[in-house]
Amino acid sequence: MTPLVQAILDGLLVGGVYGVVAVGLSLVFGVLGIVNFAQAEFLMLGMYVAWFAWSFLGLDPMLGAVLALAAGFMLGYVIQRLLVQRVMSSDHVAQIFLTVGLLAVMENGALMIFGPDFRSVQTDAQMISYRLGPFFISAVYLKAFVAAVAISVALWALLNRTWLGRAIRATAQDAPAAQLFGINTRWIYGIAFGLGAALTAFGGGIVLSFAPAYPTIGANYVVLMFTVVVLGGLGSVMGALLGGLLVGIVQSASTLVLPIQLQNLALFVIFIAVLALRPEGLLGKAAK
Amino acid sequence: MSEPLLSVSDVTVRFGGLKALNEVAFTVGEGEVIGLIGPNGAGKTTCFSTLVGLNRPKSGSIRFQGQEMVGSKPHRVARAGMTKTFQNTALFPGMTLYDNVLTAALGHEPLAQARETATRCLRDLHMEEAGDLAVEDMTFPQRALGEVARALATSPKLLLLDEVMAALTPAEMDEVIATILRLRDSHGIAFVVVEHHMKAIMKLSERILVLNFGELIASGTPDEISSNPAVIEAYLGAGHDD
Amino acid sequence: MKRSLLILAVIAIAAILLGLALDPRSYGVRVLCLILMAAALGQAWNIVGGLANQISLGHAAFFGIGAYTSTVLQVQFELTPWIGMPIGAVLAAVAAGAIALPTMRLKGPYFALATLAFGEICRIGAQAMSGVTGGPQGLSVPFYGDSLAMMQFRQPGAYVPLFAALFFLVSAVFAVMSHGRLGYMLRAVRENEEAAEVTGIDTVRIKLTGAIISAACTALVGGLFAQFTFFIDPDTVFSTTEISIRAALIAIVGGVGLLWGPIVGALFVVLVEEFLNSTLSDALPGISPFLFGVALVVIVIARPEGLVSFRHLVTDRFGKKGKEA
Amino acid sequence: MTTKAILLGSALALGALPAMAQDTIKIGAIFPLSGPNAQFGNSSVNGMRLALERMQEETDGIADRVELVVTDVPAPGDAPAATQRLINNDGVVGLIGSFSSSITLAASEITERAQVPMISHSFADQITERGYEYIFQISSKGSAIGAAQLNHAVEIAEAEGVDVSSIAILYEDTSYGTAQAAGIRDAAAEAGIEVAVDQGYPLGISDVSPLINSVRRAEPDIVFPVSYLNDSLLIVRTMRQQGLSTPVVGGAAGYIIPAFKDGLGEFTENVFSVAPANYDYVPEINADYEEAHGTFMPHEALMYGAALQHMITAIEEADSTDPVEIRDAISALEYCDGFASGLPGECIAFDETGATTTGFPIFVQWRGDDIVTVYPPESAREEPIWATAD
Repeated sequence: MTPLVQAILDGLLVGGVYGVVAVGLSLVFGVLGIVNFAQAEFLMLGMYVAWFAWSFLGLDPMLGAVLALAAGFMLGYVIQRLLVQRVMSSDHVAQIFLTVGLLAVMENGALMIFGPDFRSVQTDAQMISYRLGPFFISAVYLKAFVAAVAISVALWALLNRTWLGRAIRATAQDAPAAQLFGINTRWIYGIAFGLGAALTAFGGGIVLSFAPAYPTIGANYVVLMFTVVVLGGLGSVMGALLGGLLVGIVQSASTLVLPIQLQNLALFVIFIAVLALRPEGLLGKAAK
Repeated sequence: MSEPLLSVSDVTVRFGGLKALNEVAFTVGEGEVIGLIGPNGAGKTTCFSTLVGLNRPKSGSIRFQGQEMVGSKPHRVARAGMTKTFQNTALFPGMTLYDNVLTAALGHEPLAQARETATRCLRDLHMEEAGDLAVEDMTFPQRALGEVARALATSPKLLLLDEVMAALTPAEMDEVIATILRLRDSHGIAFVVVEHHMKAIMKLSERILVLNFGELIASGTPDEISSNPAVIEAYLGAGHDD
Repeated sequence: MKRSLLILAVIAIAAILLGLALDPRSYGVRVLCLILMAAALGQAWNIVGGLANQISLGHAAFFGIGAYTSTVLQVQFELTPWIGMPIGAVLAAVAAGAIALPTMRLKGPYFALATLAFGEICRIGAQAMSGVTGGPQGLSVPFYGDSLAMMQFRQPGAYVPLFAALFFLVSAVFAVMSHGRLGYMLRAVRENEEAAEVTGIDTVRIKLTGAIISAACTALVGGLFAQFTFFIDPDTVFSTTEISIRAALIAIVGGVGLLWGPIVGALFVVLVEEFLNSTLSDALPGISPFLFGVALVVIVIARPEGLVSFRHLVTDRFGKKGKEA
Repeated sequence: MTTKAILLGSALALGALPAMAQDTIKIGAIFPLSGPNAQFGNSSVNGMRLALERMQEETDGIADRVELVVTDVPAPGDAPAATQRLINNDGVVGLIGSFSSSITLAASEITERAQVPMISHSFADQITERGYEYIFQISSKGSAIGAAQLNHAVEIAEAEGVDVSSIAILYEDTSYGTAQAAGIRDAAAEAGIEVAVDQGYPLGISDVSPLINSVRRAEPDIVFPVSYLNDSLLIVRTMRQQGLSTPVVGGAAGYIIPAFKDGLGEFTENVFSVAPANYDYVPEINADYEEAHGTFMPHEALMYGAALQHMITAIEEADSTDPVEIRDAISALEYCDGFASGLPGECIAFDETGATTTGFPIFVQWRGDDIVTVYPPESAREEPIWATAD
């Protein structure tokens, strides 16, 4: 019993991080209808921003994540207005391959600018864990989890309690109708893409607290991010967060019965099963 | 006396909590032309979709040529001889009209024969000229008739026409009516026709069915229907536009 | 259709002649092989991706199955790839059937993501089954020197006819399908599945057939790839980026759904890549994939329908010629 | 169709480029300079450039005519075309590379058929076990490194009076991790040591808690992780978090690069790792490297620098630019100068399969900002300290 509870605890904490990283992907899909293969590159970018903040300003990665949020937003907004906007009415294939091109540009752009070196931070929390009876709660993942929950609540408030949020949701549901109500949907697309990039970049800041930054780190997360958003329901914001928790728990708990090597195998089988049986995601529309 | 061509009994369709069709029952005989009318949202298109197998009814039975069709996939229903056109037209874009019709013929015969069928079907609707047009370049009336040609290519026994005359001029409408009757006579095809244009329906149909809020509220000859108080009530109550 | 097959044959023969004209050990001859291989791979993908518009991002699964089947049989039983490759094609077809059943109802991005996950499952599976596949360390094709019986040659020049033949085979399959019954039906399914069903097309069976043929062709390309590079490992032959996305990319850059699309796409992708690698590789790490990404972004924005544009060909070629052929 | 004609034409032109310039002698270097292994590829090339520079300064021989043609090969799939290009277009007389075993394996299939020699520092056993004549491996094989990782650790521990009866093996599941883990596993079986935990995990893992939980439950005497950087950091940190003081003996890669220190700070102190070579044999060369690149010289830089110098010397010995004669000279040469003096065994020489006859794995230990060779005794610069992480 203890190993199972411990596994669920571990999975829950890291799952919160997956959720934040993936929620941007889901937001972009929900509002723009685009599957962004370059989304994980904003995570990489966020990690670099947070690393520079740590290295030169001495900021904890959790604070650096806030800077990453801002940088991610700006870059995302610009990319949407300059590039993505041009394929908004194109076929899915054109959209997918625009983002694949962006992935190559961003990953290798980072290599050219930052070089291939691994950049990691050292924080006290990395070496600490709290004990709760027989259970360990890693401080660094706990902090990451709290930051993930905080940004999720902020996002939820933004989407549900502000005019901008309503405009974004209206655009997601029916762009032509939203336009009739005086919403500048092109601008909203830019904002939503920027917001998606910002959230993933913020997630990058969190990830930096336990993993080193390097130009191809995004590749480690891209498939995972897709799994998270599909489990939660592509396009569903709260679904992505819950999907993240679920992926974390599946990865962690599956190791009790399967070799760890196969933790992603278990995940992908569930992923296909969910797509086949419940394409709207495990959590469905209720979570939207 | 053998079974009618189509015999629908107690068909109920639900979308979520909403009843789209409620215990609908009617029959269609061989070579019969039947009108199906009702206010917007009465369930006419749902009725067609259910008959061809796109929706699965909650209960009831749909027997076509003596065979139960509930649970069959649409392509099986089509091969059995019942198909429909799409109200807002669903020709395959990115193909010419000819290829659309040809594709439908390919469902049941090899390429060489299918080519003949396709050419014949276009000729039947006087659309030989439009064969080379890409769907994107066709007018709405052309698309609606193209739908009929494509449906014809499946060699149906019963064809469900969903507002194919919506955008036609009166003269064109007369031509289509004549075509339908000719097809009935030459190929023995039965028709169920949904149309908002009352004159056309009256002219075409031997019998008319009236749907309102998913229920069949009347059925009879055109004369009977036009004097049926329940029908008038349904139309006036729903604020009819025609 | 006859005209298309004739042009394909001319291209294949021209490629073989070009191969004979070049130094058989040269880099140019290898690039020629890579172009033919890329075209065959893109064309195999085009069968489902183009005709049925199922944007698969998991074709590496079939490529890898093809590569591993013939190579494992060659390593373990000294079975020639002439037999091993068809066996690989059959296994890939079985795999395609298995994954098509749960995924074929999925649309657009959902289908893309499901197939992507399937490719990853196969990669992880090949890594874990180290008893058969050699695991992550990969598998070397046994060295036979020059042996037609074992489909192995010292010089890349000798592979040109094989790749040209494979290219012709897969392209001909595409051409025949595209102009034949199956092609019409696949296109109908692509454009409107409901309408296709209502006009009597068994959409499930059609999609399954398309997926199986596409997978089998992809597996053949994978098998020949293994014979050509002599070394395979799971990360290479089951690679999402290097195989799955690339296969789609080749077809899409050229013009998805079109016979000439993957050919133009392969020329473009391979030549740009090799040009960038050979001129800039030494300059600044990352510059060549960076510029490749830039080129992709520019193409998608400038010509979202591919280098060979789709629309005018529909009416100009398939429409009118379709009836006469 | 005109576009196609032009493109086809340029394909022709690629093949028809002039073979090679007269005076320079070109040596090809294929390394992952982009992609996930970019850091290792770049430092390898840095080492080779330094080795070439020093040789050009110190000797009046053929080194002055040598030009290094570097090409980026991020994945094995890119290796055949790049190798062929270097051989046929650039006219290289030999190749050096590549960091990752799978790239080396793919490239050496081409060099073998083209009969051009290649020297590698990749670990995989297969590299020199295919019966090939043109591939040379300057480091010990993965299985031997794995065995040394276990045996040396046990020897050091037992010399301190610590009994080792059970161990844990944690390895990333790509080629490098699996091969070396197999070496540890076999050596443990031979020594009669129980392998209490034997877990592969996906490279790029983001939480190693499940691994460490199983270690905690099994209570092994030593943990042997074979990992790159990200996973190395996670393993060491998570063990600290859970208060596990089991000694960790790293498996090279992530444990012996400067970034390991950047990620863990003081917690690297006294961490052991097996290593194919270490810079403390050649402090003077290391000083040059440090001046140029800001960190100590990682082992791959040292090894590949040595490989290049061996090849240049062999070209001089062969007095020929014919790759076949160069191959024979590489095979016959025992090279003990320059960078080679920094390798364990202090020389480079090969047996008939192309495997090293001089090299052997060593043990290093972190001391402050440096890693120091501590085992075997004849190679050690300092005494090993068997200290558990408190």
